[in-house]
Amino acid sequence: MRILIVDDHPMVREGCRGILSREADLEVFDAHNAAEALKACAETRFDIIVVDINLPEVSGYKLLQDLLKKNSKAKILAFSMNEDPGFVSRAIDLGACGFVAKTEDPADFLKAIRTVANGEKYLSNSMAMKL
Amino acid sequence: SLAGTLECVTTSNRDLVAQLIDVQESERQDLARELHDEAGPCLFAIRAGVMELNGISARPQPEAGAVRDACAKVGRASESLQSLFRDVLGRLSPRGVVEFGLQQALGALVDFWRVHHPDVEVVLMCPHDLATLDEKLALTAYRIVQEALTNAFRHAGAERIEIRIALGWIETAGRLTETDAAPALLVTVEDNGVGLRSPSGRGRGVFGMKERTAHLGGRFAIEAGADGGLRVAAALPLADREGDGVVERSEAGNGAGTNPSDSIGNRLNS
Amino acid sequence: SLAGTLECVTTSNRDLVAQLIDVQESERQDLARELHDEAGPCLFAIRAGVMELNGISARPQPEAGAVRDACAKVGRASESLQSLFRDVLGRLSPRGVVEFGLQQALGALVDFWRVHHPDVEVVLMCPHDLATLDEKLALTAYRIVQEALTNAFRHAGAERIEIRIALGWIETAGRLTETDAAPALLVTVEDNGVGLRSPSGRGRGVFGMKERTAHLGGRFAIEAGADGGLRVAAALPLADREGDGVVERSEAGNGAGTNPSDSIGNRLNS
Ligand SMILES: Nc1ncnc2c1ncn2[C@@H]1O[C@H](COP(=O)(O)OP(=O)(O)OP(=O)(O)O)[C@@H](O)[C@H]1O
Ligand SMILES: Nc1ncnc2c1ncn2[C@@H]1O[C@H](COP(=O)(O)OP(=O)(O)OP(=O)(O)O)[C@@H](O)[C@H]1O
Ligand SMILES: [K+]
Ligand SMILES: [Mg+2]
Ligand SMILES: [Mg+2]
Ligand SMILES: [Mg+2]
Repeated sequence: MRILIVDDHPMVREGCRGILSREADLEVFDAHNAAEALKACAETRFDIIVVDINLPEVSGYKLLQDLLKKNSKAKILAFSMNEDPGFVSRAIDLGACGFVAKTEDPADFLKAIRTVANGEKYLSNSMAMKL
Repeated sequence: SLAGTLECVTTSNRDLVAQLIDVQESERQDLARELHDEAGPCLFAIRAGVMELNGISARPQPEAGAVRDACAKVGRASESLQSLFRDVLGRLSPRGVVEFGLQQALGALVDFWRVHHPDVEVVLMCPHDLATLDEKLALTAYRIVQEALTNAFRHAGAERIEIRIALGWIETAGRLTETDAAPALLVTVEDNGVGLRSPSGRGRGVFGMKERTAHLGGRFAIEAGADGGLRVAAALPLADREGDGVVERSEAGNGAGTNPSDSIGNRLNS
Repeated sequence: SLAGTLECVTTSNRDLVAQLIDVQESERQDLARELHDEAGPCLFAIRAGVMELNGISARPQPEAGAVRDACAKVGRASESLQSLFRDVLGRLSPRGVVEFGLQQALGALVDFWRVHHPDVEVVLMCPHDLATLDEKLALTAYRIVQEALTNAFRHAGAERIEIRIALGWIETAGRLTETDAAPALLVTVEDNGVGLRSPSGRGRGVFGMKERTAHLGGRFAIEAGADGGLRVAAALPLADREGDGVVERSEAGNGAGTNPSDSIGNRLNS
């Protein structure tokens, strides 16, 4: 499976790679911003795209919409430092398959990717409770 | 008319409070943004690295190279977090001012900038002993230098920044036309950068320096520097508690103010 | 005399600025202290753990159990740091207020306190739709509830705290003795705790709530609650920009203010 991680912060991208490094079936790619992400998606088919909400210039919400416009079946996982229910519900309303907060247990990140890969929606328990 | 002046003062009063509340709110927002955008990712990287290490050590014989790599990542992230944390703390609370005096606190501030911008020459001159300054006065001087220095790095593109903190005199208007000189702490920060280009938007920084100076009954000016850059000057009267220290302090200044160039009162207009 | 009044206003002006600067300084100090005392040790533990891990991985055959133990330490410390950051961020910047409206932001604030103090019943009542409130008004209301709630938890020893945010009316004095009613956001936080015992020292919290309310032209009161506790009430006039929203907002309130109990103007004295 090919995973694209879109995040502007190098440490976050490195952290994500670390979390996924021991998953033999996953191939990890990354992009720093919306433009790079769109370019990568035009060249390569990704099974899951992880999109940081708080991106420079073009927001993750906008990127999420653009990606879905190009491919309505794209599986997108929203990823954010914010965990307020408002951020979560906006991402889901816009068509994300799930939401992971960077403040939650990093194990949730892997769990979310596996869940979304299975064609299911993902929200952590605490997020689901808040909504 | 007096009534008009009264209304005017009341209005400016309200504006001032509004501005101060805005300053406070935007300072909070800035700090939150910094913690959110910088500390957040570091912390995420640390926690992700821990998870990776846990995965590696789930095997009975973890591979040394993999442990080292993951460790290095956690190490880098925690170093970044530590340095961010140090910067934020330094900005919030110049503890040293109270504990070790103004001069040492400014030394630490200057060191910080020297490390971050080794290409810019920062000179700190404190010709007099500032150890016995009133705490409030010292804190105000620190805050002014802190802001002026930040501005010089952000806006001036200077190659050299000179900070001078000295004891001297401030001219005060007497009852009629008579003027008097009161002992003061003279704070100047001068850079050789682009200078004040246009009467730019309402920053919080200059407003804050002005307010803090006015609050101590001092005088504040922003003017062209000798080398075409910008010069921020504040004259802060030394605390005047029934004369219980002013003379002492001024004497501790070791001749401060005997040189006319030490008096900046007549150049200052706030 | 007018001259006397003028001098008085100018003095109170200066006092206000002094107080606001003090408030800002002491907020910075508190935050610095919290980061220093709480975040500092976590960060230290993380870096110590990393050092330990580095030592372990330097061996050709790192021991899985040792890696796991060191990891667990780093993990615990980083979880604590994460939760501290979350709290500090939440206090500094109620981002949700701008993005998702007052009601949701207050919901998150209340959730925070419920988690930390499950023994205290916190009730939040927002009978009207607050989605279209002016941003500044919403932020002020949020800050008032935030402080009053913190106070209730810190000082009241209450079992129940009730927060109510509703649209209603504020009485405004007209030109002569005529009074008028203007649409307002009514914010009350009432607890059933010990109540205001003595006219205690000058905290920053109450001062801040008062200033913020006055700044919007509103009215603020602290009074005895119905159950003997404390009740904080602020009436904040809805923004009145050439009538471009006031009526709309007041209609959005769905009958707000038709009930006389929705008017708290006459009970308020700032
Ligand atoms: N040393 C300098 N050289 C050139 N221009 C300066 C210098 N210091 C300040 N300025 C100009 O004055 C403006 C006002 O400064 P001020 O500190 O009030 O605001 P700011 O630095 O832009 O923002 P902040 O509110 O974060 O301080 C700046 O935006 C800049 O244009
Ligand atoms: N809900 C309450 N019940 C009882 N006493 C209260 C309550 N709220 C405030 N007080 C009293 O009023 C005082 C002033 O409150 P204020 O919020 O201004 O200051 P503080 O909470 O002590 O400190 P801070 O500056 O951190 O807010 C408190 O010290 C406390 O004695
Ligand atoms: K970000
Ligand atoms: Mg980002
Ligand atoms: Mg500035
Ligand atoms: Mg308080």
